Amino acid sequence: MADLEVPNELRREAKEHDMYLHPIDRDTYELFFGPQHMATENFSIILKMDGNRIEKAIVNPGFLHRGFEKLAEGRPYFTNIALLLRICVPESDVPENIYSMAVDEIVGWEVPERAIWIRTTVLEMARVSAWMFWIMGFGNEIGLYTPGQWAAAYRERFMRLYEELTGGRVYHIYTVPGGVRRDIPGDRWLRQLRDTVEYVKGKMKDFDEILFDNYITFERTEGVGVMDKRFALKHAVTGPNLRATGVPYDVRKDDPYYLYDQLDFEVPVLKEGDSLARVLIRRYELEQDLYILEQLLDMGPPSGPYMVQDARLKALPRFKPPKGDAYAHVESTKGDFGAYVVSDGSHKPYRVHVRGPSQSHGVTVLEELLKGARLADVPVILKTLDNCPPDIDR
Amino acid sequence: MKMESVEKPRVRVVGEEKVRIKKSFIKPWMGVKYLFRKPVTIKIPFEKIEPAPKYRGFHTLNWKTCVGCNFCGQICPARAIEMTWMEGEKRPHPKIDYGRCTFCQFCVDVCPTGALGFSENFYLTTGGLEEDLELYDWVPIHPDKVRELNEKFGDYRFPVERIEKKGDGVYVYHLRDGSRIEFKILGYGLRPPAAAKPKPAAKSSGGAPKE
Amino acid sequence: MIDWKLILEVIGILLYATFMGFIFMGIERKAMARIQRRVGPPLYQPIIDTLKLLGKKESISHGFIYDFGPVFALGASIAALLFIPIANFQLFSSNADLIVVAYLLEVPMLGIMLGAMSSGNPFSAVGVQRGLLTMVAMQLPYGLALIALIQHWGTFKLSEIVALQGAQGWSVTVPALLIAMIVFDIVFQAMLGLEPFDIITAPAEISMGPMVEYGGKHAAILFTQHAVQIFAETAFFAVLFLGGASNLLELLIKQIAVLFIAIFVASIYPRFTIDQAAKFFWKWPTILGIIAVLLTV
Amino acid sequence: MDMNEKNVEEKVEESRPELPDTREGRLVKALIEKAPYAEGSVRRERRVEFRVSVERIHEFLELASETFEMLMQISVVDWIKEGEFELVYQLWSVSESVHAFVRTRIPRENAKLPTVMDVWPVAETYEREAHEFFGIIFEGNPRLGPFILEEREYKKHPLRKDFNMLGHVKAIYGEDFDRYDESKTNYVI
Amino acid sequence: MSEIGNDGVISYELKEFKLFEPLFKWARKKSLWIVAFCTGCGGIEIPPLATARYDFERFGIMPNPSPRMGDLFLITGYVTPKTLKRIIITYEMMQDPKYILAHGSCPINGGVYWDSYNVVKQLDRYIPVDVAIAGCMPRPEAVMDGIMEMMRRIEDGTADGWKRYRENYEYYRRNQDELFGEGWREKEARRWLAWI
Repeated sequence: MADLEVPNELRREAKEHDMYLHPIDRDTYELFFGPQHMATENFSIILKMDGNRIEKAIVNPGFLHRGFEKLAEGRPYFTNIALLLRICVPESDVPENIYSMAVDEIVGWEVPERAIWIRTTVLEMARVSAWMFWIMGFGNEIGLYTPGQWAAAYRERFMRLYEELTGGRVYHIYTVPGGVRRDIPGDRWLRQLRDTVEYVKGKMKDFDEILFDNYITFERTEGVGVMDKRFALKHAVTGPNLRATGVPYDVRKDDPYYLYDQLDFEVPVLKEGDSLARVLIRRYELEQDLYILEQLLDMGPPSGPYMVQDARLKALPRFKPPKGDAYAHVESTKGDFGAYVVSDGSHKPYRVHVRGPSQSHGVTVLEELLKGARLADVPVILKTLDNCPPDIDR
Repeated sequence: MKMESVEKPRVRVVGEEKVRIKKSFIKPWMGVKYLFRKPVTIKIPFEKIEPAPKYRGFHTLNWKTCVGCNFCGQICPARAIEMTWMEGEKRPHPKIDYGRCTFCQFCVDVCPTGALGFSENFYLTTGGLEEDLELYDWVPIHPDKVRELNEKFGDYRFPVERIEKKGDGVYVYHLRDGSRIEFKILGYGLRPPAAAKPKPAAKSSGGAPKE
Repeated sequence: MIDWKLILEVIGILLYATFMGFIFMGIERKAMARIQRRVGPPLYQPIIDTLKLLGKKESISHGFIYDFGPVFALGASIAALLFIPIANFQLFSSNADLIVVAYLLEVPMLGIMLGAMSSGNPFSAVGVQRGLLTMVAMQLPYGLALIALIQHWGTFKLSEIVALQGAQGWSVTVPALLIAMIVFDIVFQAMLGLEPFDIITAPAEISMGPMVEYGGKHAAILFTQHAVQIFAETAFFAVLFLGGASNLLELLIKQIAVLFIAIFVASIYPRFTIDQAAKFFWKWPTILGIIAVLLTV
Repeated sequence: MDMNEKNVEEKVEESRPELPDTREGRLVKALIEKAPYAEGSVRRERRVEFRVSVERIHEFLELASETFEMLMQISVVDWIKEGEFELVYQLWSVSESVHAFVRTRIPRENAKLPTVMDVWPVAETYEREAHEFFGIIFEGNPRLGPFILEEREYKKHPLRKDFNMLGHVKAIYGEDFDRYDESKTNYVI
Repeated sequence: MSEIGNDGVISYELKEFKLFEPLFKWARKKSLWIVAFCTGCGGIEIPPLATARYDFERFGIMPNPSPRMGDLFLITGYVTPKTLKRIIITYEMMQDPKYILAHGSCPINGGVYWDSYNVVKQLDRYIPVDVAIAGCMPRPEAVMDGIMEMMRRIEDGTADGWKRYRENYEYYRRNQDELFGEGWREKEARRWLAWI
């Protein structure tokens, strides 16, 4: 492969096309890691390898770009929910909520308490099911398939609850500006949720035993992909990845939304900043999220309407908020997920800009962390950063 | 605006010793116990799973009460709905394209008369040829008929088995129980078509070649 | 003069071994599925897979070596199988057949490497590099375990080892050889290509490694080779440490017992990286192997 | 309990120069004393806003980075009627828990401004994206070029308001990109 | 192996194994290996199907990282042109017989991204689709139903996308070239070669 002669004009053309493509020495080889690969989800990394070590990594995203921000400018406010939630597939409630929060702020709606409770619960359920998904992904990357199979099966219980609450399995299209679209389908649903939380809580011991306590998990993750506090802050790394470097920043505590200032939960922080720290933080947060769900259930949904009462909602397609802009963000399992919505007073948003957490830790940070890593560490770093390609592409 | 309302909630940082766990060579062996437990697998398609009540599936339409207001067409994020004028109907009815529909059911929410509804049906499997894909574009049928078919067959399949396109804009829906719905499409859009002029022939360039 | 009986026996054993090897692969998949709380495929699923691969219309070749690699691997596996005393059939025999079998069992990997290297895929190249390193790493504990065994029984001949075990009790009952068996079991995991040593075909890292370019009939041959190999390796294990067998059923039970340990280990431990694996092999198994050798002196 | 609520009238009031005596107000005041060329205001609890002219944006952001450790996003809004791009640097202060919008405006034609990669390395990604979708050139960023998009779309800078999306779709996928009927594309929402 | 028979029809049956063709047909049906390529958002419903809850390995279906060994290509949802290039290359890498199952609305008619500048509207213009399923996204049961339909079609021989692709290669190639521009394969390959 390395013996092919490439004419100079071709090199020049390639350089013009992509200015950071450099000719590569003959001792090294390069790997196209993805998009057709088990570890990346339609995401490509070009690796310049020197033996078993990575000399240089270049992220090549864009396989999932659909132009959401442009599409959102052409659709009315409410229908954008059906569109924007596709930005983050494993926890599609997060984009729904940030967009709804931003529009709520622009309009100045006070969302009914019942809706707030439902939204908080839905977000926490999304977090738990995304953790389950992450356990599967992480297990598969390091070659331990057993806990992933369990986790994906337990996640299905949450999917069933979602189905009953919202009418959809993955894309719920549930949280809308001003409230939620449906009421809770009775006390049975709450009982089922409590049972599910109890069930998953009981299964946490199994995950600990097989995955988190496992000697080889430690071997694989300890000292891999280390970043320090300053680096993380400068690169705007958020969420568990930031907390693993020693910064106790959690949107739910620092910029509390919904019911989070009334809930009791802890923010785990470690100092090492390596993959192991990120794994441990995630494990602890899963426990905390189950605990939050229990608290929410103890609180019980307040009575009242689940949608704001507003005459403007009669003509839904023509609903016009006042001029203004707002930024809302929530804590997703991947980090700080934010949306910036600008309204010019018409029935379509003037600009919607979504900040996916992977945008900051999926490109530059990933490239930096992969430098000098072994080939076998690539999936570990990818998964402990919890890189979500649609966040980057949108 | 309450500026100084709540002080910044203290971040309760948990001690490192609680987050850390001990590594072990022996503990993973506990996982083997599941070898002798019953699997959690639901054996589809031999075991049936009922979708949740009010699962957002295919649409239903009561042709009698539909007033043809096009609210559904306006709210649709995918522009999957097209108002269709049919012979014998005073108002246009929505024609829904499942090649676009995202099953958000905003159209059902805004329907002023409740004519447009949805059922829990979600199975629609076809071949990949152009004539098979015709099935994805239909005017929904009456909810009672859908319910009747569901009860008869006990699954949640698409009620129409085949859509036959006759000339002159005449469509025949062959339902699963063998009955047929036949109607003539006069035109599309909000305004009534000027004359009962036939729909332009379905384009042939776009599809996969036929054997 | 043609020994018709021998030829018939060889064909019979080969068919039996291939079939049972496929079933072993099926057991492996099924048992892992059950630990993962699911139903899993039918036991004969690997046979269907191989048939399907045989029926593929294949148009890719990367030259003679690429085609030759899988055949070479299959041949080596069969050769190893024929030297192992399977129940009461001892087909081929030599004075040092333990050494012959021990190293014939490693040759198939070389065959796969040979073919994979000529495919030109960088993932294959990485896989080959990893495979060779794993082989080098596991030689030391592997050799030590065998030396302990040979020193204890004082013979290189597998049939004699079986006979001696029949007279004096299984190898496992000897403390030194129990240690040797643990060492051998760790190496065995790597020979079968199961976790934590499935470094060669790590799907999430190098997407099947050497196998990445193989498809169709090549892959079918590799599957058959794997089936023969798995049978030969489990039989070798049973012969060395579990007292051999007097009939096929007894052998089968012992083989499945050996297989289940491998399955358990594979389903609860993640994969090492290649440098960790090498370090691991040269640490604990080597120390244990040296202890076993010293105990048998 | 919900901090989303906010009335339009209040927003108008706040844009007055005097700053409330709160954490946010003091923070804005301290920053404005150091950088008198910037306009600052408090929007609501934990949201502050600055307006800076494009010439001094780099200077200001460097100053602001002492308080606001993280650059969350660079949002670009294309105000086509005014012929300007508005760049909103979304900053977050971990120590103070305050979100800041730093707004600056540049003309649409020949849009250029200095990069902030030296302040926040992560800006590289955001600037590449802004460059790709709007055609803004960030001087000093070495990696501007096709990033997410392919060349054909990259040349058109699709998030600009004057990019005719339906026209582009029809040009690429043909007039009959709808399998069933074309008239659906004609009506307006 | 394919050759033109006396009647001028291209025969795709395998000459040397003609006798075993029914056996192979059965084996193909029972052992569909999926190419691990998560092309769109529908990929999220594959893990539940692949893991303990619905477990499609009961039917011998399993994801395989290498396209050379794959039989079934799941187009999970929308396809962007950038991905479509890789899909086509991966599809051509797969060995015959190979099947494509298109998930959900988007491959049929563009789905919710009908006006997006970066989503391919009708997938079957570029590669042959064997089975399509409705839904956004399709439930795992619906995907399973699609796979069952695929098995039925393999059995009665109507899952012939790979034959169609060979026979109408010019048609597909023309559409691909129209979308990506002439010589996109060489251009893409050249871009990669410049790395070396």
